[in-house]
Amino acid sequence: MLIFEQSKSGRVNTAQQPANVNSETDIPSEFLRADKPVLPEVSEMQAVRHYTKLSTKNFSIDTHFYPLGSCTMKYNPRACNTLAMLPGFLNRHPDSPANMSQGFLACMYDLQEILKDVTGMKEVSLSPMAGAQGEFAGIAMIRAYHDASNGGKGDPERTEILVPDAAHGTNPATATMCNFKVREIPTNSDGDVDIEALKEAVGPHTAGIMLTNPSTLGVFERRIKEIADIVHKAGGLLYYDGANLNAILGKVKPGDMGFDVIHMNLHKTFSTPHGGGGPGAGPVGVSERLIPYLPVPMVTKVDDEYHVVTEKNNAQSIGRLSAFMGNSGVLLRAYIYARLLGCDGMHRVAEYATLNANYMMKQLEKAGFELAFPNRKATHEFIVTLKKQAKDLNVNAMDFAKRLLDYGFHAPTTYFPLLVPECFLIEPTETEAQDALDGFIEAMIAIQKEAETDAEKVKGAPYTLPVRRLDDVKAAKELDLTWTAE
Amino acid sequence: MLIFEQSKSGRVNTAQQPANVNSETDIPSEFLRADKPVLPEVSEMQAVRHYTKLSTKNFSIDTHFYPLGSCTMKYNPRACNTLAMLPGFLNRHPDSPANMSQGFLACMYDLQEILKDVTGMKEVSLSPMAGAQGEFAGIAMIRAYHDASNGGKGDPERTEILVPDAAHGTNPATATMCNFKVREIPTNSDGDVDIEALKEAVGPHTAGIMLTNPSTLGVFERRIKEIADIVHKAGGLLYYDGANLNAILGKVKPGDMGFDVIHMNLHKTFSTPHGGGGPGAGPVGVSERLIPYLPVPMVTKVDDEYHVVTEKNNAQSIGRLSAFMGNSGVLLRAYIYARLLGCDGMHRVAEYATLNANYMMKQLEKAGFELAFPNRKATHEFIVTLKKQAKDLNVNAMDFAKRLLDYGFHAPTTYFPLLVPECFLIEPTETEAQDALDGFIEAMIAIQKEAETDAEKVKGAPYTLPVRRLDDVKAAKELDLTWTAE
Amino acid sequence: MPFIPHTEEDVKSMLAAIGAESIESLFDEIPAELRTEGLTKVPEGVSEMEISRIMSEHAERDSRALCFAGAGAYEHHIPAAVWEITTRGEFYSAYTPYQAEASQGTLQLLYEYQTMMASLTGMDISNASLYDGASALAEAVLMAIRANRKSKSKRILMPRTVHPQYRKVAHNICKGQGIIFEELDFDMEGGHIRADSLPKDPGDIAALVIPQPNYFGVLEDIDALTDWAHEHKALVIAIVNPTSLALLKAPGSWGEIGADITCGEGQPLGAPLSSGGPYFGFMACREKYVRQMPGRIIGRTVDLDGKEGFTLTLQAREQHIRRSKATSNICTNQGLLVTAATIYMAIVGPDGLTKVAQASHNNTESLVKKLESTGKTRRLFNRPVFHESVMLFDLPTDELMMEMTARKILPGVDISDDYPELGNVMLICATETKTDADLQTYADLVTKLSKKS
Amino acid sequence: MPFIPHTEEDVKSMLAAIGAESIESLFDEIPAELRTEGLTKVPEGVSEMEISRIMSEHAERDSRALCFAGAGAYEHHIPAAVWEITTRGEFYSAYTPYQAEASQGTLQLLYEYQTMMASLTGMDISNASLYDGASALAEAVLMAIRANRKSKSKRILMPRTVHPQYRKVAHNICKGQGIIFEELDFDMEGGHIRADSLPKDPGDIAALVIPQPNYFGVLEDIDALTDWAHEHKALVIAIVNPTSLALLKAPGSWGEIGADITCGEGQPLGAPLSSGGPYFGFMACREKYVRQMPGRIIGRTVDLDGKEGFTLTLQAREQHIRRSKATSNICTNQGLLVTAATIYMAIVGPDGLTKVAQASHNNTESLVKKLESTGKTRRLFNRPVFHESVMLFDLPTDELMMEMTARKILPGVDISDDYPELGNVMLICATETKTDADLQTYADLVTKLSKKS
Ligand SMILES: Cc1ncc(COP(=O)(O)O)c(C=O)c1O
Ligand SMILES: Cc1ncc(COP(=O)(O)O)c(C=O)c1O
Repeated sequence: MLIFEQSKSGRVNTAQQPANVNSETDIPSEFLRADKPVLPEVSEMQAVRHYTKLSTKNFSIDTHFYPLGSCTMKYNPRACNTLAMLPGFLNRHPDSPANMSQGFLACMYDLQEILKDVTGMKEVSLSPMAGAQGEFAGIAMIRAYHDASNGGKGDPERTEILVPDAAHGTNPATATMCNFKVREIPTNSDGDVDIEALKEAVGPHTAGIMLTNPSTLGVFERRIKEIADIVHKAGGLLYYDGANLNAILGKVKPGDMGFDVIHMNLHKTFSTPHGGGGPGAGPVGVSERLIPYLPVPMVTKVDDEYHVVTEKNNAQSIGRLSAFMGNSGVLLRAYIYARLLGCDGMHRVAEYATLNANYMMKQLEKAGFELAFPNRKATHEFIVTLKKQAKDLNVNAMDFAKRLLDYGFHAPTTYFPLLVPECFLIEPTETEAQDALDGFIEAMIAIQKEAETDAEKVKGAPYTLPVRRLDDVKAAKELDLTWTAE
Repeated sequence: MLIFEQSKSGRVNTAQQPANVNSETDIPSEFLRADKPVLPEVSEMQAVRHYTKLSTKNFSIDTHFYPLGSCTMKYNPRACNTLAMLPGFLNRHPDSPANMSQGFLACMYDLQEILKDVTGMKEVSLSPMAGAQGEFAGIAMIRAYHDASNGGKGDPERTEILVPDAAHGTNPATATMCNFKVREIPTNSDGDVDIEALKEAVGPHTAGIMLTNPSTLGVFERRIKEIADIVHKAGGLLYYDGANLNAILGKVKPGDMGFDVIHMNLHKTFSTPHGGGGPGAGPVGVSERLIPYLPVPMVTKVDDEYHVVTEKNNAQSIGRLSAFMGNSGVLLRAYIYARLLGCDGMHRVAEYATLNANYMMKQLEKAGFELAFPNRKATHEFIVTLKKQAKDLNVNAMDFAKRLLDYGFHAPTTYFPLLVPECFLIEPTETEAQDALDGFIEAMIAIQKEAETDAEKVKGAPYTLPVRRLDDVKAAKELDLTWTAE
Repeated sequence: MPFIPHTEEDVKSMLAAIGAESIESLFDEIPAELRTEGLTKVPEGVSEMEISRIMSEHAERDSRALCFAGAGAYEHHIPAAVWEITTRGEFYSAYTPYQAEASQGTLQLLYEYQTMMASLTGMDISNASLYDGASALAEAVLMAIRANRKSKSKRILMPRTVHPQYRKVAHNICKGQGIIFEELDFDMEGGHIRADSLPKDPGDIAALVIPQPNYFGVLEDIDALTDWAHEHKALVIAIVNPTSLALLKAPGSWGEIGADITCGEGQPLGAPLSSGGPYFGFMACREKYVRQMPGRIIGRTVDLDGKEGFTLTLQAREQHIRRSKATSNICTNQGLLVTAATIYMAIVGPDGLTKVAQASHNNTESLVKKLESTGKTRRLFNRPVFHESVMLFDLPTDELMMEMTARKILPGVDISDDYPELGNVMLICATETKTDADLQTYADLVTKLSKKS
Repeated sequence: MPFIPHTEEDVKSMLAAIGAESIESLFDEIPAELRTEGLTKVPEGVSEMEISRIMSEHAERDSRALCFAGAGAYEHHIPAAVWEITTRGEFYSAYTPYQAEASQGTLQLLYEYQTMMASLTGMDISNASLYDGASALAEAVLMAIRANRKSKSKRILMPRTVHPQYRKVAHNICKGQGIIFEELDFDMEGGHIRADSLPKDPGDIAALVIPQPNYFGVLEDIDALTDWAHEHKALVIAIVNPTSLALLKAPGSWGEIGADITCGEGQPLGAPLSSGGPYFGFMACREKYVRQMPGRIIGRTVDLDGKEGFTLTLQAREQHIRRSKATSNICTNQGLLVTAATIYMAIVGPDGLTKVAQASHNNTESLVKKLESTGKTRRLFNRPVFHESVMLFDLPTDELMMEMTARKILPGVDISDDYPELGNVMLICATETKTDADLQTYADLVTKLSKKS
């Protein structure tokens, strides 16, 4: 039942209204609203009950194993939330002058330093509000760099961004937002970038390349140095999509691989919550040559005092991308997480994420599932392809995914990357215990058996959730995007 | 699955351990433990997941209508929790001197004043930790009063406490703990105390009487003044069990009815949470003559400064009943609740609780259910008896109760009070909307139909909960009270 | 090992299953020369106990000031229930609801949110959030360009009464695509855009942005501006404060036919100030533009048994499907803040929100009067305001700021940098959280300070 | 109307259904002369916004001191997850699990708690909580009297090393039933009960209470005392600190056959200091005494389909069944605190709890040394301690208290009132929450203060 269906005109929560409000307004009537907006009129308890119950209709990390490839669904330590929500942090107005902000700014500064170390980049700006905005900042910096080349005359030929076909959709979409043309680079059968194709693609029109390494295929791009050389020689820059940073924390740094700019998804690698779709944070780090273009604001430290750097201080900056300092509260959570892990803990992230992924990969292979890249080690994630099941049994990846829900497991990422048919991109993360991995593997085996003996059962899944399989076609055709009273 | 079954030896949560602990202890080995205690060795995430999931197996006010008679399951405002858990309150050590405690003590003092007003008593002590401990304090004061009578020689004859047969079990149990004999007084067919029987029972052995008014039969004891006179004349005192205070807030005060001592269940009337079984708070209020005996500590105010009153200051006090000041955090919540309601809001509690109860009573009667006291108004609760259903259809109150769970309603109180056969004691409280009441009534009607057409279905309920009906007999016979590894 | 559940035994058995000798060997595909020595600037790990103390100390250092600053971030009372429910693990730690059947909680909530926002703005539909108000404006501009089939231009008219940071963000995000922002100057008396100052023949423009209230808190002539834009085939992008909409005319009702796209900052609906984020941008529009809308949209549908359910819909606009041709690159948005906003609106209700808006207006008016009666400052603009006002002070605003903050009062936002022509001006705001005594404290301090100087 | 959902229309329709004219008329069975004029001292209602400010100000007034006080209430780090889960509505706002099928969350948790406590104490079984440590001791005494079939006496031997407030509470609760407490004095050097000081022929006694650690932090000769009691047919009631049990011998292993009943204060397991409550009392015992145990007990059983489930059991001991013959009058207990304790123990685990115990011990020892090196105070007793120690100061303890608290340090608990024979003594405690710097701060201040005087 929708909250509106519990609403009753005239019901008010007195405790939640300012008292003694003179409601005879002096605002001229031409500016005023005539109708009452359709907000629910329910008691506080009704609202609490409604949204408490709604919450229990979700899967989440706090309730389920959630091996969603490329999304890094790992444990979000509760302390990060509790501490980021201390009244002192919540009550700080973003325009508070520095003398009222040293506590907050100190955290931001320290976080910048930590991210520099982790990525091997020279400078970091925290402000982008998610991965995609980090990408935007990165590509905008690449544009600014080329625009400033030739002694300021610019390089108008550089109109292309190269993107491997396995790339996340945000990569090409970002290139477009920055008015670049997107050229796709194919992947070879081992999951690596097709170097020959790359060589053919680069040239004076190449502004840069966007790479994820390890790629979203779950393998480490071994010839990364060669790729960097090819692109750099052609005058292009290298963009690192840091969505998979979890796989390499403390093992290899994007800066050392030759990247010029990187975004990080703190809501993945630094375990800030996904919140059912956000907020995230997508700080960017850059090599020496891109420092002048970093988005503002940033934080500097002068004589033990912290200051905010703005457009005023950095004339070449691509500017600000949010009204204030991005998703500050998310940054606080990431900072707390980083301090809890510390240097040692951070090394272990990649190690155990990789251990878990390789273990699952091997066990699934032993159980008869087909791997997309059987000759490769898994990074923190790996791909199973269910194309045989789709063909022979008419049970596809979506069917497996929905049936997994019945077994109490969130489905892996399905149908991404697009180039592997009927794929499951599986990322267990380091915070899952072996039991959970084994449970998932057993469920896969059980579903495989069901698919062989009773395919309809799998195709009809899920059965045990609040709803059965939903009609997406109807949703898109007969748009019903808001409720209206009958 | 039990948390122990997820445990694995050697698993530790480093983030939750003090760092660098020198574990070579200097405590002599004769004092030391040899074995490792059976505590779970699970990751923080496993614990979070386990207990988050367990929580969803409960009914609660935040998720369900919970018309549990005599328990006053009403909305527990979230602000009361949030504010009582401000770090300043949580971090205060109970032995902090008054100069570090003025904020906390101010709240306690104000709460005492509010409770005095609400009950019409002369003085209040907050310290009892639940209703039953409030009862203990009250009866102990009655004992102390008699002991101090006759110029200090005492009145050893007064060995009896009178208790109506409808009383809550804590009443007789408390009298026993204070070494009184319990004499039961019968109830007449209208739910009132049988005055003739009372007259016969009182005498020089009467120390006092414990009454709930409105009684747990859901009716107001109309001849309360007469009862008070009878008992007082016999030299006994009157104890008011305040469990039902919700019914009369601002309408009538126990002090005005002639009571000498009262306990309040703040976890009922003042909406502090029940917490799956506590904590509660059971402050006691007294008339003039019992003031010297109140339990300590209490709070006084002298020249705008707050002080704690202890045994030192009150030599005749029955003393302390807890190590510190009782359930302080519960008292804070009750204080916040009282301030939110304020004077007006408090009047409305009884009004709307009564309105809801009478509405449900009438609608159920119209639907054919039998009321225990059809000639009476309901107070904040009322009783339906299902004895006909039990006899004619072999479907008893327990069956109805379990089936209600399937319909998404917590069952009313069943089989209490003991004197009404197959009873449902129904208390909707003032915070439920008419929709919820109607939903419950419809469920009752539906179950009645089921009972008539398919009794086995009702007797087999519940079907939709985490478990079906549990075997209580086996639980008591084959005691399994702790888990042990196989 | 913080947050890693593996025992030594686990590691051994897992490596054996893999057939690997060591965890290290799992990394052997990484070229050796790239392998790092390790992290050098990340400090050693601390326990939760230690970080709790560190963060508490940081938080206390910046502790609560009496806040009269607004300028895009407003201190409102947030019912305790809002964040207690929002941070329940099931909302807090869920991913984007791609598996609809396992995400009905989030999806239904978002559908309810869309309904509330559509109604508040008077638009047909709403998306499920963008990053913040500033980037929402940028997205609205890009969307208007796509949506306005009648215009071929990339010209956007942008009043200077729009939040300066929003204008910068819009510029920074849109400039790659060659969007041209033409600024409209404001009237120095009213602090608003005069409809009669608009060009008679503006040429081909894609859209006009109309802020209500504007950055100065001032109410714009929305009807006249809207109609002017539509006459010239430009779309109208409304940028509004959602709290104000409980009181003020919804963009859907501006002028003859209403605004086309509405966007803004959602922070006033249940998000704490929190140093500027996370907040959320909202966007709503006419139904006919839905396929140009960026961001996620939830639709109601049915399941195999015909039962009502909710799912992400119109995904073909989004980057994960449409890739380089998507309406935006946005992926992760601000879901949790929308969760809070939805619960906030449900608890406060329509009457509550109206009271919050009215009380904020009244308090600001009352503060202005108290400040004016000190004789040391005056209201700069003569038009009606919502809950902010530009005050011109006798004394330099940086001095005022220094003295006031030393007394734990944030007196407003100094906007003289962004509008040097206005002089010693401060943008002040008093929401419903302020008592009469708070307002008096501010005024008294102004009297005291100006005496001193 | 705060928290009341009725609209005027609802009221009308409900009254019509009842057939009543007004809400007031529903109260007409209350004799008119008893009806009150209304409430006069309850202040007017305030909004949540207003009370939030009031309470925040109160809380800040008493704000965080560096706490070296223990004496029955200990500052330990509590993982954030503990209370975030404990205050989930489903735990927080549920009633006692009388409807077992609708309460499996609480019931399973309590069963797990019973298991943990039984193991920690080395006893066979545990109940599901009593009010607090002090009242748990009182209940243990009453239980021992019932349980000791070999003794007809109501005499209890009660060492003076038991917490003074606990002794008072035990007396206040038990005296109605004629229980006689005979005090045992302690050794002035060791601060403990000397086994060789116990009477050779004590007569018929029901039980001996043994605290470990005792109120002074000192470790008692538990084995000798236990065996002595059993030789004289007395039961042994152990009263222990649960944190210490990760390190110290469980009461079940004291002496030849172990203690009979164990009780204590559960606060150290996840309950914040919170001005002394809510905490929870725990109680565990030998299986043979289970029917004498007060409080709720949860058992594991099966449902109609044979599936495992949990339910309240042995209710025939309780007041709601047995009424005047119940083992206690307790009804509402401290469920929510037990919820927190269970989650606390699960997160901290056995090794974690051992480290907390050891770190607390080490810190206290280290503080004692630092304080002694000021030359202004010394450790009074020469026996090993757990995590508290009695310090004898040169200067008067009330002066020390005043000066220290003015500097936001709570230096300990002044126990000279309860033990006047000891002189200027303070009971101090430094748990794992204290850093070396904290300890030094305390010591430096002592040096400074004593110089001054
Ligand atoms: C590989 C990759 N790149 C980029 C992104 C975009 O990041 P965000 O969702 O934070 O905008 C994602 C997120 O899913 C991703 O997986
Ligand atoms: C009528 C009555 N009296 C006394 C009590 C005992 O109160 P408590 O459970 O707080 O000890 C109750 C509680 O259920 C009750 O309903």
